[in-house]
Parts: sequence; C-alpha cells; structure tokens
Amino acid sequence: MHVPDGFFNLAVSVSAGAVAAAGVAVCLRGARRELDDRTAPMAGLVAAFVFAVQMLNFPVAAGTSGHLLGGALAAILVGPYTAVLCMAVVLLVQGFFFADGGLTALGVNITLMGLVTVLVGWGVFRLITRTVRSRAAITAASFAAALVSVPASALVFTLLFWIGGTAPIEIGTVAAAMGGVHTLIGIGEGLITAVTVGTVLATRPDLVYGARGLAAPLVLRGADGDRVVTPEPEVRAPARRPALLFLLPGVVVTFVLAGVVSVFASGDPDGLERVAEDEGFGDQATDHAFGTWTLADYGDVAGIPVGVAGVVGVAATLIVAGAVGYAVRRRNRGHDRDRDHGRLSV
Amino acid sequence: MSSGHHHQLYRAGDTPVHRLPPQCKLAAVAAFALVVVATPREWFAAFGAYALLLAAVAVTARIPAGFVLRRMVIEIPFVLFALAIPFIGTGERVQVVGLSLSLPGLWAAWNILAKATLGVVASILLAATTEPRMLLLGAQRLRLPPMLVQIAMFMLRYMDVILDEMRRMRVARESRGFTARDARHIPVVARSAGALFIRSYERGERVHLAMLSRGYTGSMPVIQDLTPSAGQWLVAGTLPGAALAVLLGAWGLTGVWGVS
Amino acid sequence: MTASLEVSRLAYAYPDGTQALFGVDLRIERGERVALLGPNGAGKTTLVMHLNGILTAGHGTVTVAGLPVSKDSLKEIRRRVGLVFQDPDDQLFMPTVRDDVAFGPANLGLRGEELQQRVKDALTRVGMLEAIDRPPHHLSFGQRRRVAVATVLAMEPEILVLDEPSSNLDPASRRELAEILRSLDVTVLMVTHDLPYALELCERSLILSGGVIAADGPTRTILADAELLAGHRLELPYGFSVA
Amino acid sequence: MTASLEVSRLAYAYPDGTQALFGVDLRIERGERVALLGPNGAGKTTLVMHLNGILTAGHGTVTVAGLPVSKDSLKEIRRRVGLVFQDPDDQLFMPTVRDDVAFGPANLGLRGEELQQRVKDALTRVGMLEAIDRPPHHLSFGQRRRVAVATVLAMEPEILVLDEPSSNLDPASRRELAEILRSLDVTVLMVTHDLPYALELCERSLILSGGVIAADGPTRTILADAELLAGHRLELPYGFSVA
Ligand SMILES: Nc1ncnc2c1ncn2[C@@H]1O[C@H](COP(=O)(O)OP(=O)(O)OP(=O)(O)O)[C@@H](O)[C@H]1O
Ligand SMILES: Nc1ncnc2c1ncn2[C@@H]1O[C@H](COP(=O)(O)OP(=O)(O)OP(=O)(O)O)[C@@H](O)[C@H]1O
Ligand SMILES: [Mg+2]
Ligand SMILES: [Mg+2]
Repeated sequence: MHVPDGFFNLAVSVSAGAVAAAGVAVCLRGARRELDDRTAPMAGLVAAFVFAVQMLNFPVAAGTSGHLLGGALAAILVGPYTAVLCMAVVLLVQGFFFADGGLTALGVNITLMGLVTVLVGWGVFRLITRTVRSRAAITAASFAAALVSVPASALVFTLLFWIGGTAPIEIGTVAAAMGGVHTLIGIGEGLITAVTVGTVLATRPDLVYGARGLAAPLVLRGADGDRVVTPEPEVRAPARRPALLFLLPGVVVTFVLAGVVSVFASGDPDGLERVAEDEGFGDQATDHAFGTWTLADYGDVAGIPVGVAGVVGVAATLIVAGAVGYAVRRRNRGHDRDRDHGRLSV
Repeated sequence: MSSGHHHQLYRAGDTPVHRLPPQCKLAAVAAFALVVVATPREWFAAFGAYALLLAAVAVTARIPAGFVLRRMVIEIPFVLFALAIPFIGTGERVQVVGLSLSLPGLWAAWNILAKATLGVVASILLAATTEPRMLLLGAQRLRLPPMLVQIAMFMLRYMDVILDEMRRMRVARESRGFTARDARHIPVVARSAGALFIRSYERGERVHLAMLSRGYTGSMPVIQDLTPSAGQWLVAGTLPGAALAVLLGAWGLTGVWGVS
Repeated sequence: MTASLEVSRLAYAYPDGTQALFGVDLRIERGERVALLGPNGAGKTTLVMHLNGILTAGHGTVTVAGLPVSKDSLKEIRRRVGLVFQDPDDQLFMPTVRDDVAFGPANLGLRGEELQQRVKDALTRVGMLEAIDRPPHHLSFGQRRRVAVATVLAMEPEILVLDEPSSNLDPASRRELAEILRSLDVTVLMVTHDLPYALELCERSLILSGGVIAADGPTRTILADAELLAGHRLELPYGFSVA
Repeated sequence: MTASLEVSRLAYAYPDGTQALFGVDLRIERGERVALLGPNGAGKTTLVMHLNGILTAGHGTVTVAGLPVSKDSLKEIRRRVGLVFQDPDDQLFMPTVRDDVAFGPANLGLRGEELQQRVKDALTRVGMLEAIDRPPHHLSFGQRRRVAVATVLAMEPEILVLDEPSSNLDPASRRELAEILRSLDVTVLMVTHDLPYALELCERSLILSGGVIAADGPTRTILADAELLAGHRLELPYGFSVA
C-alpha cells in the first residue's frame, strides 16, 4: 500500500502530512508511559518484524501494492502509542533507506498504515478483551483486530484516492480492487498476528502489552528449609487511554481538510469533477476533461503556479512536523532534566 | 551479531559523497524530492535534467549503474500499477498501436513513474553512500525526536539479530540431517519460526541489557565529530539547489513561451 | 563501613513463571575476591544480573556500596559495577572491537586520545590488540570472551562481577586473567565451575544451590568438605587435592 | 581399514579474508578418542565445522569413514557425524527441549514411541529430563549445553565431534559427560582447553596451532612436554602434574 511520490495531489499529501505529524506527536507523549528501558527493544523488534512482514509485496490490480501491514500486531504487543511510533519508524526507514514509498507521501503512508491500522486494530482488540481476558480470548481478539484493520486501511485509502488521487480511475474500480485484495490480506494478517501473539503469550506473557497481568507470588526459603510466600505482587493493568480518542478526530480531520483543500485550493479539482460526473452533469465536464487533467499541474489558481504552491505546501508540512517534533523533544528534555535533578537529590 | 542486510544497501567508499555528514545528505535528498514532486508533469526537460543530476551524484560517488538498477526492483509494484492506468483510466481515449488508451491515464502514469523513479533513485544513492547507523545519527542531528531514533536503531539492530539467528538455526537444522527440499518439511520450519521471534527478542534484549550495564542511556555516544562545516552544507546543497534552478528556469521559460 | 555488595532476602521469578532465586542473603566487603560456586541452574547468573540492576528484584533488596539498586540509582550503580556476561555474544554488539571496547568509557564521558588509550590498554591486557579493527562476531569464541572482558576492564569499575570468565579460554589466557584480576584493587565476585581456579584466586567462596546460599566461608575450607561439595554437584578434578 | 576421519591438506579462509586453516592433516581410526588442543583462535572450531560439511574446504579434502565430504554425500555424512557446537545457542532452535532433541532422530526417520524413547533416554543421560517441556532458550547456560549434547546423543552417530563440551558444566556434569563418552562405542574427537579432562578421557591428543597440526601423540606424552605446551599457550593447572 506504499504510496509513491506523485500519487496523490498536494492537498491530500499536505493534509495527511499534518495529521500524521500531529498523530505522531500525540503518540510521542503517550508512549512515554508505555515505553521504558525494558520495552524499548521490544518496540525495535516489533518495527523490524513489521518491516519484514511488509516485504512480501505484490501488486493490486487497480490500487497500489498489497502486503501485510502489521499495525494491529504492533498495537497489541507494545501498546497503541508506541505502535504508531513503530509504524512511523518503519515507513521512515523504508522511505529513506530502502526507497520504498515516496518521501513526500510519508504523511499519507503514516496515516494509512500507521494511524488507521493501529487505531482500528487496538479498538477492536480492546472491545473484545474488555469483557473476557483469558489467553484464548486474547489470541482470538488479535485475529479479529488484525482482520478488520487491513480492509479499514484500504477503505481509507480509497477515500483519499477519491478526494485527491492523481490517476484517472473510476473510484468504484479502486474500491473493488483494494477492498477485495485487502480482505484476503486481512485474513492472512489475522492468522499471523494470532500465531505471533499466541507464541509470545506462551513464553513471555510480560511482553504482550494487551495482556499485562498477574505474576505469581514468590516463595522464600530459609537456610533451615522453611518456606514463606510473599504477598501478591500488585497488578499493573494497561493504562486507560482517553487521549487515544484524539486520533479518531484526527483521521476525520484529514478527510475534511483534504477534501476541502482539494476542491477549493488545489487547482486540481478532480474530486469535484468526479462528483460532478456521478451527479450526472458530466457532459459539461467531459469537454474540459483534457483541459482539467493536463492543466491540473501547471494551470494556475489566482496567478500562482501550482508547482510553487506545491513547494510551499510540502514545506509547510515539514515545518509543522518539525515544529511539533521539536516542541515535544524540548518537553521530553525538560522531563529528563527534572528526572536527573530528582536523581541527584537522592 | 552479523551480517548481510545493511551491506546490500551500503557500498563502502571514500568519495566526496560518502564523506559528507549524514544530516546534510538527508536534508539534501528530502529537498530534492520536494522539488521533483513540485515540478509540473509536462516539463519533460526538467525531469531529464533531474535524472542527469542524480547520474552526476552516482558518478561522483562511484556507484555503478547496475547496483542502482538492481535496487530499483523495489519500484516494480508501482511500475505495474502505472502501466495499468492508461488501460483502466477514464477520460478521453487515444489510439496507440491499435490500443485504446486513456489520455489522462497516460499523463498520470508518466507523472507517477517519473516522480517516483527520481525519488527512489535519490533514496538509493543516499543509502548507498551512508551507513544506516550514520543515517540515524544524522536524523538525530536533524532533531528527529529521540524516541523515534531509538526505535529505528533497535529496529536496524534487530534486523541483524533476526538474520543472525536465522543463520544459526539453519546451520543447526542442517547439521542434524535436515534438508528443506520437501514440502512436508514446512511445518518444521514454521515451528522453528515461532521460536525465532522470541529467540531474537531475547538475544536482542540481552544485548540491550549489556549495553545498559555499560552506561548506555538511550543514545549512542558520538565518538567522531559529525558537525558539518558550512562548506559541507554547501556541497550537499548542490543537488537540490541545481534542481531548484532547473525548476525555476523551466518556469521562466514556460512563462516566456507560454503553454502549448 | 558499608559493604561493597549487600543482598538481602532476594527472590526472583522469570516472566515465564520459573522461580530462580528463593531468598538470597550475602555481603561482600570492599576489596574482597569471592567465588560464587554452584550447580548448573542454581541461579548464579540470575543473582549476578541483579547486582547492576539488569534484573529487578521480585522481592528483597540489593545494595551496592551503600546505594540501594533502584530505578533512580541505576546509572550510578552501573558506573560502579562492571559485569562480564556468561555469553560473550550478549556483550559484544558494535561493528568493530575498537568501538565495542570504547562504548563503555565513552558513555562515562571519555573522548579523544584518552579514550583511545583506555581502549588500547584494555585490549593489550587481554592480548587482543591485533584484533582491534576486526568485527567481534568474526572472532573465535575464546577471542570474543577476551574482548568481552576488555570491554568491562576499560570502564575501570570499582566492583567487578564475572560470570564464568575463564570458560573457553586457553590455559595461558586463564592464568593471565587471574593475574589481571589479582593486580586490580577492586572487589571481585566471580562465578566459576573451575574449583582449582577459585582456590587460586579467591580467599572466600559462596555456594549457591537451588536459589539460596548453601555455604559461605574460606575457599580452602569449603573445598576440603567433600560431603558439602558432593551435595551440590561440586567435586575437585581427578588428581587434585587441596593441599 | 578405512579411517574414521581423514583430513588432508585442508586450508580454509573465512569470507572476510581471514585465513584460519593452513593445511591440516590428520587421521583418526575407528573407536579412538582424540583430544584437539590449542590456543584461542587456532582454528579448532573451523576445523571441526569441516567434519560434517558445515564449512566446505577451500583446499584439501575431508573423508568420513571412506566417504569424501561433498555436496552429494552431505546427508550421509551428517547422519554419521554428530557435532556438538561450542555455543549451545547455535545448536538449539526449537520451541521446546523435547522438539529439539527429537529433531535429529526424526530426520533419520524415527517416529512415534521409538522417537519419544530416544528423546527421553538422551535427556536422562544428561540429567535434563525434567526440562523436557521447557523452551531451550529459557534454560541456564550449562543446562543448554547439556541439552545440546543430548540432541546429538539422540542421533546415535558413529562419530562424535564435540567443541568444548565441558565448558560451563558443573563439575559433576563434567564427570558424567566423561562417563557417557567412555560408555559409547564411537569415535570421539573433542576440542577442549581442560588438559586434565583430556588426559582423563582421551588416549591421544592433537595440538592445532596457527592453523596447522603442531603435535600429535599420546596425551600423556604431550602433556609431559612442558616446552611444547608453553609454545602453544597451553599449561597444566597449578598443582597438577602428569603422574
Ligand atoms: N530467561 C529465562 N526464563 C526462564 N527461566 C530461566 C531463564 N534463565 C534461566 N532460567 C531458569 O532459572 C534457573 C536459574 O538459572 P541461572 O541461569 O541463574 O543458572 P546458573 O546458576 O547461572 O546456571 P549455569 O551454571 O548453568 O550458568 C534455572 O532453572 C533456569 O532454567
Ligand atoms: N566468522 C568468522 N569470520 C572471520 N574470521 C573468523 C570467523 N570465525 C573465526 N575466525 C577467525 O579464524 C581463526 C580461527 O578461529 P576458530 O574459531 O576456529 O578458533 P578456535 O581454535 O576455535 O578458538 P577458540 O578456542 O577461541 O574457540 C581466528 O583467528 C578467528 O579470529
Ligand atoms: Mg549461568
Ligand atoms: Mg572455537
């Protein structure tokens, strides 16, 4: 599903970039509660695993490429916030090191494969495990979560494509191809996720974020063979996450932004055009079809060449992303400093 | 831990491109991609010029064309997709050697192919001239949040660990009389693959703990100095700078000659 | 005076439920060299991993030079306690031997010439200076073990904890390691299955068995008690006797 | 009679260019027990890896019971030669100890009750039967070593090659391993740094040093030659003498 450079119009790229940046910023904050010395390597392993899983890449008839996504698995193993970070890292590394996925399409890719899959996957997982919390239930919930997350992501892709894809393809064709293939992929992903979570649960239950639970009490033995049982250790349940709800509006905002900006500001009103065609006043539009398409990228709106608008737009995304990252980083550092002070006074 | 993966991406060398500090190269590639994407698809000559710029970088870095081409297979899914667009696309149709193709589809295919290819080649050159570890240090210098850098670092390390553990497991299997020629053996491989996840994790975890026990606090000590000089920024800026000049030049020309 | 290492009622279970320590008590004074003996699976490695906070006590406490091991004190603890792992593959992770040995001192803030000197000194001590630019995973097992020891020596910790440092070493390296340890003015806790080696190097020995300390005393006395040894799967090699 | 193992002018360089073997010649008869001694980095592990075709000779030949090691004979060679790796983590890869020990015999075609019996016998021999359903990577280092030995014993090979099998074993396990090896009617080649152990178990010893065989003779004679030993970083432990 990796979107290359030039696949979506600028409006969608920029809006998705903004949402991705905001989403990652929120997760950077949230992940501080999930991530410590011991779980940091797990995040790395999950990222590596997701990376490996995404390497099985095959073309989808009228979409882009299809492959397993791994977002739900990540969410269950390391928690939703860290999972988004893992997915973002995978996509960054793929973009910069492996040339997989366009650099200017990072926002779209992170939104689709990071935010949407994690959000949907974790949502489904929590819905099921809220009531039952046995090992079997967790494994089953993993299957369901992964199964649903993939077509959900494909659906969002289709929506974005409808709003601002640069390829002139019937939205119905895209929806059918993406939906069909990704339902199949979803089944595969469900199986792999369930097996992986099941395996980890059997040998290292402490590593499954979605199943943090009981450790048995310890036994002490004295020199003369007497036995004492220590009191039950306290249970650390997974933290509740109202902040995660922030992400849902975030995704909605992408569409609104992308749609609105697309139609009114991009000079590439193909989304509108499609609506127009669908609504039955396509006759008028077809006359101009050639004009709209060819003019789209260098035609100008209000006298500004779209090329320049593009540079400004993408630069704006980067600035937003950078600023958010910077702000969070400063705050993190502030926290670290506080902690260090705490340490010194001990 | 060993081997392989990274070295397929990275080609050691001692050229001006290799020597540039990683953060300069990262920024240059990102800026170049921006310029490319912002270029209207009708300006064929501009895309040609970008390609020449990348070729110049490749020559300077002594990266053989074959290496770049081999790595470009990553693009195949998009190429297949792009080739399909003219057939399934909507809009005005044109006849090309007896085939009815969508004209907007052709434009879209060209647009995606040209921009994606330039982006892909730029990234390939970046990875070919910079060790992954250095790229991460560069990203850190560019103020990528440390948590992301840390996850990325563990990820790279784990790709090595997994490959290493896979190699060990293969040797162990074979030395006890196993040959994977037969489909009946798939369950065996599958079972050991289940163990691979935990095994890799635990190996990586122990290594991480060993790092902690030697005073590691989340970021690698930077032993060599990476601070780029103004001159190095300037050198790195040549690529996006030249591309921008091409873009602006082309814009000026179309302005003069108008759109035909 | 505060003890160098103090462990009290330490219990620990691994995440899969296996309990490895069942209430360990011990106290090691500054400058002592102590051997930790015991059968396979006794919990020696598990205990040792608690001494610099790599594992965190399920129950009980660990104190290093008066400082209790806790989340806040970890950094300081790890500066003081150098740990050589039982498996050198767990210890070595950098692309070259030089980087690997430099890693610890660099984390302590050393740079430049001083850092390079530390690296070279440590490698010279274990006789691995020629391998300085090789990747550690391309060394033989015994060579990796020697580099692993060097990574910790380079940090100049005040407490050295070694988990079977002599296994896979050739006899001359084994003796050289003993000489290095004797020449350092640090507290040493060494896990070993090589009883003559323990006798040669450590005045005092502990036997850990079944997750508790089963004996504690002068090495010579402990090794002379054949019945005690036999009870914990320990025995002197054929042809060797405590003179 | 054909030799059990025959190596002739064997040279090998690792892919990174390090040459480890420079022309090794040796011949071991059926039923012999031979110790392979030598300093760290001498090439012992490299040599041993050639004996069942894990590494393929850069130059020279390896012959097992008359059969030259080549691509076509690999399967047969590996059925005959059981190799215990120096690092047990290289040997164990299945999710449980049972699966791991069963893996080899299952490849030889054993199934059902017979297979289970083999697994149990092998684990009983090394004293690890209780761990049969645990994951091998959750065992202590010494326990993993014992399971690694069991995986090979379960295959009942006619030639046993062991790369430092006694390191990290507690003294009782070490003796038990010696007893197992003595009780088997197989050819044994054992790499070790433990000279008294070599003397106890093997009539004959080879010294591999710098990638060539530097000495070959009765263990007692070799260990009595202090000068020879010292030339190859070998020495008897303090307080031990070849009686
Ligand atoms: N990662 C792990 N998960 C679960 N159990 C473990 C783990 N590591 C060790 N154990 C178990 O804990 C107990 C103590 O193991 P430990 O490694 O501390 O033994 P040890 O005394 O170091 O033995 P050795 O001499 O073999 O190194 C053993 O029963 C072992 O099986
Ligand atoms: N994977 C590898 N790549 C490159 N060189 C290697 C590799 N493994 C070993 N070597 C080198 O080959 C030589 C022989 O190594 P080998 O492992 O055979 O030694 P050894 O005799 O088994 O030593 P030890 O007693 O330490 O196990 C050494 O110089 C070592 O550094
Ligand atoms: Mg141990
Ligand atoms: Mg070896």
